Amino acid sequence: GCGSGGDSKDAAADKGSVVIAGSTSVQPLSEAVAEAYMDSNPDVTVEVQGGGSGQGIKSIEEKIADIGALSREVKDEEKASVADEYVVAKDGVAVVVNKDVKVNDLTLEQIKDIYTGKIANWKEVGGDDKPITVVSREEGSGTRGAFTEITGVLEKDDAGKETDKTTKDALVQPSTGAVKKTVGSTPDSIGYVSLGALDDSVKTVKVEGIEATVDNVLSGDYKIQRPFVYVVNSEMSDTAKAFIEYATGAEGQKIVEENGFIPVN
Amino acid sequence: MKTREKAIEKIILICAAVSTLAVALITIFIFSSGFPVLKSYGVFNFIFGENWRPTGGQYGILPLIAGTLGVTLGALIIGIPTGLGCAVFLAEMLKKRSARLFKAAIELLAGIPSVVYGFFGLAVIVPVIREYILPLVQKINPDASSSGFSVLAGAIILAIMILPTIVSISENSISAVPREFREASLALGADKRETITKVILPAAKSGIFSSIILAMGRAIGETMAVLLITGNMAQIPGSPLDSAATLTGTIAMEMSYATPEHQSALFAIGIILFVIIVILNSIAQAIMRKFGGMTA
Amino acid sequence: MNKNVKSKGYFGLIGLVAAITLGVLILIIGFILVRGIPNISLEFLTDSPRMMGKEGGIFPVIIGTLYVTLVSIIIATPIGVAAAIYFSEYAKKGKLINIIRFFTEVLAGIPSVIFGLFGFAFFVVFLGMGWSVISGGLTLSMMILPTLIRSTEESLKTVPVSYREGSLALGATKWETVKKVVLPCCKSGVLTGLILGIGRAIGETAAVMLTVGGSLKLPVSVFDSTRTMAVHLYTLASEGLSDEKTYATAALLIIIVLIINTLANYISGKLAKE
Amino acid sequence: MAEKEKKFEIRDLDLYYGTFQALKKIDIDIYEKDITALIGPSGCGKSTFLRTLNRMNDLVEGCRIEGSILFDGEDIYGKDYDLIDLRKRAGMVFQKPNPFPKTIYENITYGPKIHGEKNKDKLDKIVEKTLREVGLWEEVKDRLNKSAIGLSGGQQQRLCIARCLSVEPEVILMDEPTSALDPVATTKIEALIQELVGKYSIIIVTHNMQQAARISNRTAFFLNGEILEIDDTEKIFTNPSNPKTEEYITGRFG
Amino acid sequence: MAEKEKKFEIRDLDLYYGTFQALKKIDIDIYEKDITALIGPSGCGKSTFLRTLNRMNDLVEGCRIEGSILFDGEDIYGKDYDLIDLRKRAGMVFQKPNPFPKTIYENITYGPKIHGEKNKDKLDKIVEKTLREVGLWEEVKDRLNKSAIGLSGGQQQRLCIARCLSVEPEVILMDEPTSALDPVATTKIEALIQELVGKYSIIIVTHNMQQAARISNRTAFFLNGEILEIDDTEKIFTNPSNPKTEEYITGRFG
Ligand SMILES: Nc1ncnc2c1ncn2[C@@H]1O[C@H](COP(=O)(O)OP(=O)(O)OP(=O)(O)O)[C@@H](O)[C@H]1O
Ligand SMILES: Nc1ncnc2c1ncn2[C@@H]1O[C@H](COP(=O)(O)OP(=O)(O)OP(=O)(O)O)[C@@H](O)[C@H]1O
Ligand SMILES: [Mg+2]
Ligand SMILES: [Mg+2]
Ligand SMILES: O=P([O-])([O-])[O-]
Repeated sequence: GCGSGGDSKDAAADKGSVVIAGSTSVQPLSEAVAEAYMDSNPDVTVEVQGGGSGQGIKSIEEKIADIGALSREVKDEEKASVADEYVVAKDGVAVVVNKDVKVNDLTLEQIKDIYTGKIANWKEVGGDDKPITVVSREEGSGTRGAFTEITGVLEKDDAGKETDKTTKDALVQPSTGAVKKTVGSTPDSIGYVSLGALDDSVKTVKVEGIEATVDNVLSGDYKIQRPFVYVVNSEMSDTAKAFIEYATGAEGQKIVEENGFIPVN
Repeated sequence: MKTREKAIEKIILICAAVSTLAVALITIFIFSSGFPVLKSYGVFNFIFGENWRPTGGQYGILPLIAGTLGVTLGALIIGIPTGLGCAVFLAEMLKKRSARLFKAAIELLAGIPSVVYGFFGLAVIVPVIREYILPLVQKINPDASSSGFSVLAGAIILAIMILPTIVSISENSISAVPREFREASLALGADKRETITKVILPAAKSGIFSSIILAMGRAIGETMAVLLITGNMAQIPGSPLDSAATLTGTIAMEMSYATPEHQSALFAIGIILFVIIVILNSIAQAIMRKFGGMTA
Repeated sequence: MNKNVKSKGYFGLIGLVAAITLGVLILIIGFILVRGIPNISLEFLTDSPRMMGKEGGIFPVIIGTLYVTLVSIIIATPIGVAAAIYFSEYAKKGKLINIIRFFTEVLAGIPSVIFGLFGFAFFVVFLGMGWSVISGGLTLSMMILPTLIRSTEESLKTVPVSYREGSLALGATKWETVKKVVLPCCKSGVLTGLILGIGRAIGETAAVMLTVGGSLKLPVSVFDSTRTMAVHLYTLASEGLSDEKTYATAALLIIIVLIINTLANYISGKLAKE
Repeated sequence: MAEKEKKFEIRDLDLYYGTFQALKKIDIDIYEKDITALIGPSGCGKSTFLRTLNRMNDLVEGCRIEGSILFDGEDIYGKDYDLIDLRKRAGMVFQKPNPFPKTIYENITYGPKIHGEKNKDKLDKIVEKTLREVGLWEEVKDRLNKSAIGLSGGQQQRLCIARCLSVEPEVILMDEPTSALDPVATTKIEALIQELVGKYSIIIVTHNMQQAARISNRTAFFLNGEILEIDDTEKIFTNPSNPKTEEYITGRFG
Repeated sequence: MAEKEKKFEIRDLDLYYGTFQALKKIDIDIYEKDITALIGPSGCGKSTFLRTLNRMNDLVEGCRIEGSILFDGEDIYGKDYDLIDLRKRAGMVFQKPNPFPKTIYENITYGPKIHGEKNKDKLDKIVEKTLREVGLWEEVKDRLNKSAIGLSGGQQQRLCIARCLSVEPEVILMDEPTSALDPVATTKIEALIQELVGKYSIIIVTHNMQQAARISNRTAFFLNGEILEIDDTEKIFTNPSNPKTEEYITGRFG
């Protein structure tokens, strides 16, 4: 949820600097918002650092950043370091295949079976008789977290213990760009990428008949999505607060939408 | 004069100490960060476990060790002869001017970021392996299959990346061999090849050896490029055409999103890596001593 | 004769290897330049990135790159060369030196992420330097030390003892001997180490990202955060933001490395003449 | 003398180091089974001349040659000339002793091994024989496997002579081979040279007039890159036709 | 002779290269303003001995010394001894010429510059003076800025002598300084040595008996690492007390 309102134009808030650190997936979006924010508040500088979601948590712990950026939800063991969290955007995760794949539509069940290795040939889901090359993201990736959870690749037993059942035969790529390049150039391959990064180098398939679009994610029809989260520690400055308000506010959300991500407010 | 000399010696000593201190600090850092997981999970389980599923709490790195050794050895097997060949070519066969140009070009390779190598590998090497090398292999073994993301691809890209180190440092050493030795050999009726292999290379062996050690370090430590083209499957590769994950690649790939325990496990990989480097270096030193020792 | 055939084979093979290397070299550099150069424009060189780097240029990033590289080289060169001199000229040959040298080599095999994490924990957090040019410069200098030390040391070894004897016999001190006779014979070794080190520093991503940060501001002081081209390139490529800008950045980086290497060669040539 | 065959015929030889002309219009014949001494003041071009005969100067950057050198009638600077063969047949002892940074044993066996000798016994024999010939055997027989770099100056020089003999060349080019030797060792080497000349042709650079007079049949006097006089040694030392030669030989030169 | 001051006093000197003993119980005094010649067969330890006097053997790995060497009364192997000062005061000409890979001019000015001479005129003067003394000036005056590596063997040797003189040492240690020189150049160097001895002490290793007889006042005869005999040169060459010495001098040795 969003912090309490308050006057964003008070004297302390439109001066000084804000440092954001964390997920490289959120980084470009943060930069775009920061750019716009600095245009309207010339006395504020917003610096955006990368490093990864884990680094985001660490940075606010060590108090070297004002805001930590995560491309996933805050995990239970991290809750202690986080005073407050704000979802600034949502990102749809599109399922993509190589252009030579004839399949256009997959169910969540089929996707799960493909990723757990149960289905290994395209003919089993209505395509050519070709073995499927599965491309996934690395362990710990926010994208992978959302994808495996929603498709059921991540199995929860009764005790609540989670196991990621992704087939060991999956190629693992460390970033959205790498997955896109891999799927684009490897015949018969399937992968999943952030909605904001989609282009025509790969073919996007419908999931349960629903196309991966901003609108469908917004409406909730398209199921595979994850949040972009800003986290802060207990010593949030007014400047940082003002920036978060801007990002979650109307102007910020417009930028979110312009960049192919899904606004939350 | 004497005090100045003493002062300079002190300064030089301090510089040497600083570089040593750097090693010590980073060693302490790795060990202290990685030790908890090693202790709780068990060193044996950690090293010989065959399952790497950190989100599921399984930290077995045997497949990663296998992948690392495969890719590194592959890179050395391709890179060392190529690099030495180039060094000999530059020092002995090329005119000075062209040699300088060639060397400068090879040194350019050192400045290209690994991501670029990675994407180059994705765009060129992986498809080439899938479309040209695989069919060749299939003529011998019809069951062979490969997506192109493979140990071989990693080895090739690494071999290219370590070339500047091997070529530059070896070439320096070869060029520094005094002309007298060359003359003595030629005057005995040795041809150029014999002079090179029997007199010049042995005389330059210390430098060549150093270049190989450094290159090996680079090969093991390199991450980003390998990461993009080996497929990162945490399975023990059965052939060079299989996909594999490496220790360093896994660290680089997962560190940024890891939770605290997962992160500690990644540091524990760092410890193992440290030990592996120490072992490989020792082996290399031993081999070198066998070859007649390093020139003092 | 038989021997002749062997020789022909040997040099043929070496020539072939060199030709292949040259081919690969041209392929890689060509691959990048051909895709990159058409996208380099004046705007690209002088503007700041906009729209997540999809638009605009990379001016502050160029400056950041040069800044970080320069700082790391300035720190690493004297320390590396001095350490090499210590190891080869001053240190008594013995176990301890061998062990130290051995571990310096081990340093060469530590993956750069770990350097990054170390730099983050030590320089950025512990010493309170923050994400900054200096944190990154220090981290990178640690990374390039092994290459610099080893390359210099190897060169020092090739200088004949008789030169040292000649100088010492004239009453020169050890340091004078090293400075005026030995080192001038080693400039190619120092230069090689330096060029390889510059390459490593300029092309490094992970270590820099964690210690220099990724700010797009023009850095002024060494305590400012900035972004290097390699990091920018990494973000562009791995988030799949813009192929054009990615290749343009890569091409520009190669051109910059080329310029720096040429400059280093030139300066060392100048120094040698003095 | 005239019945002897010509081994080398040098015609109109000019040699330049960059712009500096080190040899000028050298024109001389070297006979088979004959000892030719080259004498002349320091820097006059003796070493340079010697090094053109086995084309060792090819290695010196900026060194350029004009004229022709025939070895057994063939032009050694000709396009298709077999350089390896030339150097095998014309062995050289350098002015500065240059042993390889290898063991004493390896220094001597290097040449024979290169030319295909693999038999350990034969190699051992060659080592002992050549080291005995140069009078080094007794001094080093217990340290054949130690580095040759640890030898004294004179020992290194003798080792280099032994190394040259190990491949049994037809011509031996010696550049001041006894400069670092004491009288006894020198006598030994001179005796060796006189023994060898039955089989080989020898060209020796020396700055020792007595040595030239003692061992050579013909002597060439170099000055400033030119050969001022070449003749039978006896003639040169008793009745030189050029006054400069006389001045030099009697030590009144300069 | 006896009135002359002792410059070096060497007592009970043993020297080992690893396990090999190269010098055995050397016990000898070197006098000021005196020329001492060291003679003996190749490999007997002359160079080794000379190199202990300015502690040049410190650079040889595995070299170990026992006994004492006093220079002007001070033990040069003492703990606090100023090595730099020793080497400045005891200059050395090496057996193998070792010019720096620098220009001829830089080779000569290297020493004076090290010791603080910055005045260009003075340096120029030193260059000309020392090169003239060794008889090299005329040969190289037009190429002072060319590399010394391009000099002939004898030229390099003379350059190294000039380089040694450039710092005006008190003692000059010469290891076969004329081995690569022709008679004329040798005469010149010998005359120089005799001129220098008015100011300096000179120790010269030579394998040329005539040279030892001609220029030295005292002569030491080395054999197998020992000094067999040391005495006035005249005595040694006319009436040696050790039969071995006589055998060696007359060339009947071995
Ligand atoms: N660095 C070394 N390591 C081992 N042995 C050595 C070393 N230097 C010299 N020797 C040995 O010590 C002995 C004395 O050597 P030294 O150079 O003093 O002889 P020298 O009298 O100068 O002979 P020469 O007239 O041939 O120069 C020789 O037997 C030599 O082989
Ligand atoms: N590499 C070179 N570059 C330039 N000049 C050279 C080179 N080598 C020799 N010279 C010059 O050529 C001339 C002849 O040299 P060379 O070595 O033939 O003399 P030398 O007769 O052997 O003298 P020495 O008796 O002193 O050895 C000398 O003036 C020398 O300085
Ligand atoms: Mg000569
Ligand atoms: Mg000697
Ligand atoms: O946003 P990611 O964690 O999948 O890179």
